[in-house]
Amino acid sequence: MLSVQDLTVSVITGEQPLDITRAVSFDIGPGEILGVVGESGCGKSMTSLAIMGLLPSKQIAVQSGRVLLDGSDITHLTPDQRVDVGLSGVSMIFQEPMTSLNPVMRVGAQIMEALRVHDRENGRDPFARTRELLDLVHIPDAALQMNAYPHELSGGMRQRIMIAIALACNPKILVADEPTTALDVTVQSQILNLIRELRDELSMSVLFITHDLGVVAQLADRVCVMYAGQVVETADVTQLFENPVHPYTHGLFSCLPDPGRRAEPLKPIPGQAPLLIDIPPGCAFAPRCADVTEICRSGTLPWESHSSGHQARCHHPRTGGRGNGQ
Amino acid sequence: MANKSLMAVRELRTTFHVKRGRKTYALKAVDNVSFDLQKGEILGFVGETGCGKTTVGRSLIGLSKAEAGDVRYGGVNILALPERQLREVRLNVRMVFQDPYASLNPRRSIGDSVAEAGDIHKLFATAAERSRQISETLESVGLDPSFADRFPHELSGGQRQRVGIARAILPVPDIIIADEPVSALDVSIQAQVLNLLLDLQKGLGLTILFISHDLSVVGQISDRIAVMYLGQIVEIAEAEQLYQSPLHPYTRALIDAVPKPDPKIKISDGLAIGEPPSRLEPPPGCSFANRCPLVHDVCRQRAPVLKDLAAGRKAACHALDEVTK
Amino acid sequence: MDLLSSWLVPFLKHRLSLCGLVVLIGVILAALLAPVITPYDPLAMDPIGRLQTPNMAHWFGTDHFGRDTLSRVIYGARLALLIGTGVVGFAMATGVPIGVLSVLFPRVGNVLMRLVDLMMAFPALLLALGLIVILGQGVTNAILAIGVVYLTTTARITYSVALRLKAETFVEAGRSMGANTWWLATRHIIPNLVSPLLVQASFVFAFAQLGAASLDFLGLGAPPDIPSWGNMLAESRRYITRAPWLLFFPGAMIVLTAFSLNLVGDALRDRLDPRFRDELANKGKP
Amino acid sequence: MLLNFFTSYAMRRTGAAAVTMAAASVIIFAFIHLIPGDPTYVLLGDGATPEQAEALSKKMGLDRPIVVQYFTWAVNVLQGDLGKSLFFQAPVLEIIADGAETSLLLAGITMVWVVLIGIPIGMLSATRQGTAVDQTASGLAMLFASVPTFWVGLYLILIFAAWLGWLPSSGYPSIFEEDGLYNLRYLLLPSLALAAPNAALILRLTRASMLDVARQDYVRTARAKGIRPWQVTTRHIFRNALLAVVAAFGFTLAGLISEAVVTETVFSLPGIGRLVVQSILRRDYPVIQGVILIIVMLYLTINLGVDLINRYLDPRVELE
Repeated sequence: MLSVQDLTVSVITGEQPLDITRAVSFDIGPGEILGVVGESGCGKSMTSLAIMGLLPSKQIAVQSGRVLLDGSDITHLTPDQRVDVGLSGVSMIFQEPMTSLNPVMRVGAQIMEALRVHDRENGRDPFARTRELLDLVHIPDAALQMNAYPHELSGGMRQRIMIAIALACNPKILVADEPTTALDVTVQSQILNLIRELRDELSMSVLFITHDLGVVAQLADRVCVMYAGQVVETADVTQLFENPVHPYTHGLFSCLPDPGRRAEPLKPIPGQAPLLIDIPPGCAFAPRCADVTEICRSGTLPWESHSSGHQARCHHPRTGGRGNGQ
Repeated sequence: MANKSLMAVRELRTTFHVKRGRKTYALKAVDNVSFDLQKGEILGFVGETGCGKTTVGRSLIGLSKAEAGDVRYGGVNILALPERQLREVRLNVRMVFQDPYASLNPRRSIGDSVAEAGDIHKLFATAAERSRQISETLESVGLDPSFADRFPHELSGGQRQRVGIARAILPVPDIIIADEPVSALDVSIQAQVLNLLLDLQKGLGLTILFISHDLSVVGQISDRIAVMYLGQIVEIAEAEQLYQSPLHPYTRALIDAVPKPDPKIKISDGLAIGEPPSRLEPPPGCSFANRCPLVHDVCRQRAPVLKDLAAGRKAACHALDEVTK
Repeated sequence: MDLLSSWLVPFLKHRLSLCGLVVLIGVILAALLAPVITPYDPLAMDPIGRLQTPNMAHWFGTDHFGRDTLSRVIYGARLALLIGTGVVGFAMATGVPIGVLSVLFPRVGNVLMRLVDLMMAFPALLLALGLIVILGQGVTNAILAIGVVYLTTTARITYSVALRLKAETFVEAGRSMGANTWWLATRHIIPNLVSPLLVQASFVFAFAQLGAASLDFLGLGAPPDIPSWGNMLAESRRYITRAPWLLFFPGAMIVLTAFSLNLVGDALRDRLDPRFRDELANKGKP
Repeated sequence: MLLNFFTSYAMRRTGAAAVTMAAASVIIFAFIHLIPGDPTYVLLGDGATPEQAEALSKKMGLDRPIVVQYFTWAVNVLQGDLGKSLFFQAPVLEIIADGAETSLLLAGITMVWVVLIGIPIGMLSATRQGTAVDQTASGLAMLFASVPTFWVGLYLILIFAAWLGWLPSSGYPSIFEEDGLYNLRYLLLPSLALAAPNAALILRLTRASMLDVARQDYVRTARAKGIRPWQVTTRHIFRNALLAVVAAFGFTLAGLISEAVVTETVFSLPGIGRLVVQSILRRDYPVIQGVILIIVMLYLTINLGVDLINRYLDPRVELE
């Protein structure tokens, strides 16, 4: 469906381009939810914007690699160019539903704007279609809410509107960049369930980006773990949660507060993620890793399979499940 | 529970006056909140956006002006103290803020920021004494003493929050009010800071009021937890108890809504439907009634009061009998 | 943090603003060294050599009294700097305390800021003209009249920036540790006001030039015997068809100075905290 | 509901403007008393006879408390009696009315230039950020913001009137005179001179606020929808950016009034601006007082209008 191949996004600065992501690759199958998890600055958001063709400025560009949608290369096309060549089909929702909606435009009009681009051929009445979409995302009183301005709605409702806008673009793939991070936990669960429900009903794929392992566990079918611009581990969701092999993934799990096991102290990963300008050679995680040896500090890393569909970028993969945190 | 109460809060109410167009609304950010803070404990306050948890913390030391209530600390009601004496109290009850960047003055060195409380209250006899204490404090939060000469923009988020904590423990206070101290941090850094807080609490015998929207974090660190909803405490209990057998339907909804890092446990959203009601014109009765799966007629008419249940356990709900069954 | 180098960075990055800085330094030097570098006495008349076009002896030509335009332009820089410094000094010395006090003591502040708003109901030049009528003409009074105009904008900007600072978490943090108002003002608010006010000062300086030139031109500013750029323009006005160059040089000096100050102000503003940038963009110009 | 909010806002805002006007009138009233000398002679001129002084003194109630004097004056003003000009020996209001046509037309035409030049070039500059077009436009804008209007005016006169002889250099007969609307050519050069710094200001403002809006998340959302870049610019960026520009029109207006005083002098236009300068030189204090009063009133009214328009365009309800 969607295939990201060796995608490298860089900031072009004075002397040398700085790589925000380094050869990121993954595939999303039809109807699949792929979770991308990582901490701030790991490049997960830039990857999603690159997929959308929405990189924020001229200084940030795809250096190498490609994004394929159903086999067609869409890497260097902006969304409107994709419409022109008939390759649209990727929609996106963002972290801040408040700032992502135009404050001086009624929400109905913002949905219809997308319909006019993507739903012309169907000959459907955009008005009726907008109401349908609002029903689809469970907004009560759809007819009334169409005329609301964004500031008149709650955070959860705004994110539903954002989803409706995304759906108006007839997506094959929905890219969701931390869509529930700004929401309260009770509202978050509603939005997560809505996304899963829409995936089932509309059989679209979802690329879900988050920093929260809990959210990934709830929603994703498969997971990519990113660190310092690279995918360090990818696996089926149960596989990853039961049998993580990369020391960073292990570290993430041992950082999670768990009220059920209060007695055990957290085992944080020491140190902090490297800045873009001083990513070490070899394994970027080496300076924080407990298993580090000389081999990790230079050269290329192996991208090894551990079971079907489970790969990790590490010289010293840990086996034996989550408890084996050393 | 045999611990003695270090700070006793009774019927605290803090109201903000919000103007919308012509109308002025009285927003009860904190309404009739009572609890005891026991010496040496970590009391967690948890709730969603706008539930008043932050305002509780701020009202305790007068950063938000409480409208009514009694905060007994050191034998006096802090709320009634004149400004000058309140400032003395603030030396012993200190805050750690959510945004470690915004809470540090960009034009002051880390050392100056860490020593600020001491400087304000003129506690350093000599400059040498001052820099020695700065160094010691920085070390105790896991930072190199050389950080004293740096400026906030040179530090990472985790380091800044360590500075935020260092500033709250020089000189060592009785109580720390930590307002979402780890919300702005990445998971791996968050764990470091939580461990640091626990170490300091044990090492220095601190009492901490830990405010957070994140139930997992609060559950990990707190001895007791108070759950707030729209300005009121709906349940207060020991951490294990609260998790194993939540009494209030809201507590249950909150616990169930947290995504578990286990793909085998899926969350359902039948427990707290919809969103909170308007804070400016709250409905009569229980404020959770419109979202509650156990709602009765009485809930829409009369607000439940916080009832003492088992030892140290309180909840405010009309349907408690059903829950405990 | 090296304060000086951090202020120099925007200039080194942007060539145009560096030019602005160089021009300003040039104007300041010309003003200081005027008696040394001027080829003629700016007041010396030469009835025979009237209205000369620029030539080797008189680079900028001579005016209708035969006075050397170059010398007069150089001496004009003195008055320009005097007025600029005076206006900035007055506006800062009055506006900043008003703004800061209004933030620290909201009750007094409400009244003070209402008064400032009231002053702003008078368009700038009209306010200055009214004050000139009351005070009478003269250099000092011109400085006062223009200074009052920028007192209001400076107080407004100081107020809004200080108001934001007061709401900053670091001020709150100071308060939470028992700091009193004096501490918050001197350690937190005022040090953070320095950069935005420096930007404001460069804009005020630029607008003071233009304001003073307007007053001079209308014959309500510096006395006519003083060689100011505005006066030179006013006097040469009648000769515009016969000697258009007479108007060119003093006018160009006003433009050059104001332009350079604006460039410098812009460069300084670009390195400011974005939160304060908008403040200055909207309220810096009356 | 929105309309209710708006009406209530409009009422409060109008009330506030009225209060400001009342307070400003106190200052303007005090103006006469602040001028050194006996107010009677300030108003009548030094050549006044004791009888005239006596009569005026009685009319103004100079022997009564200052508060009473203010209200007497205010009531007169409200009835349209702004006093009498010393120089023309005619009611101040009539003299101001004579200059109104020139000044209002000048301001109006200038505003047209400002909008026509400032906003489109500002937009262009923002959409071509960093290009040669943008740098030229921004550079010129800053240059023109630093140019004294009278200097521009003088050179415009030199080039278009003296050398080329295309346009008149000074004066302005009314459009109600012979030639009718053709007389507007007299206002062409003055309005261009006056527009230069103000258009520069609006250009810079439009550019800055377009760039600011272009960074907003909702613009990214709009792009993600796949609508055309020019539609993103017109529908999303421009509309929001315009709110900030409209809000700044009040400031522009204040600058425009100030510079009009100078421009009218340069082009010898029979407007209110030149009237105020001449009255100062003639020490015709009643006229100065009257002009200041009228201009402040006009300024506050227009500012109020701009505020209300802006508020009407922006559906977000202000949360105080």
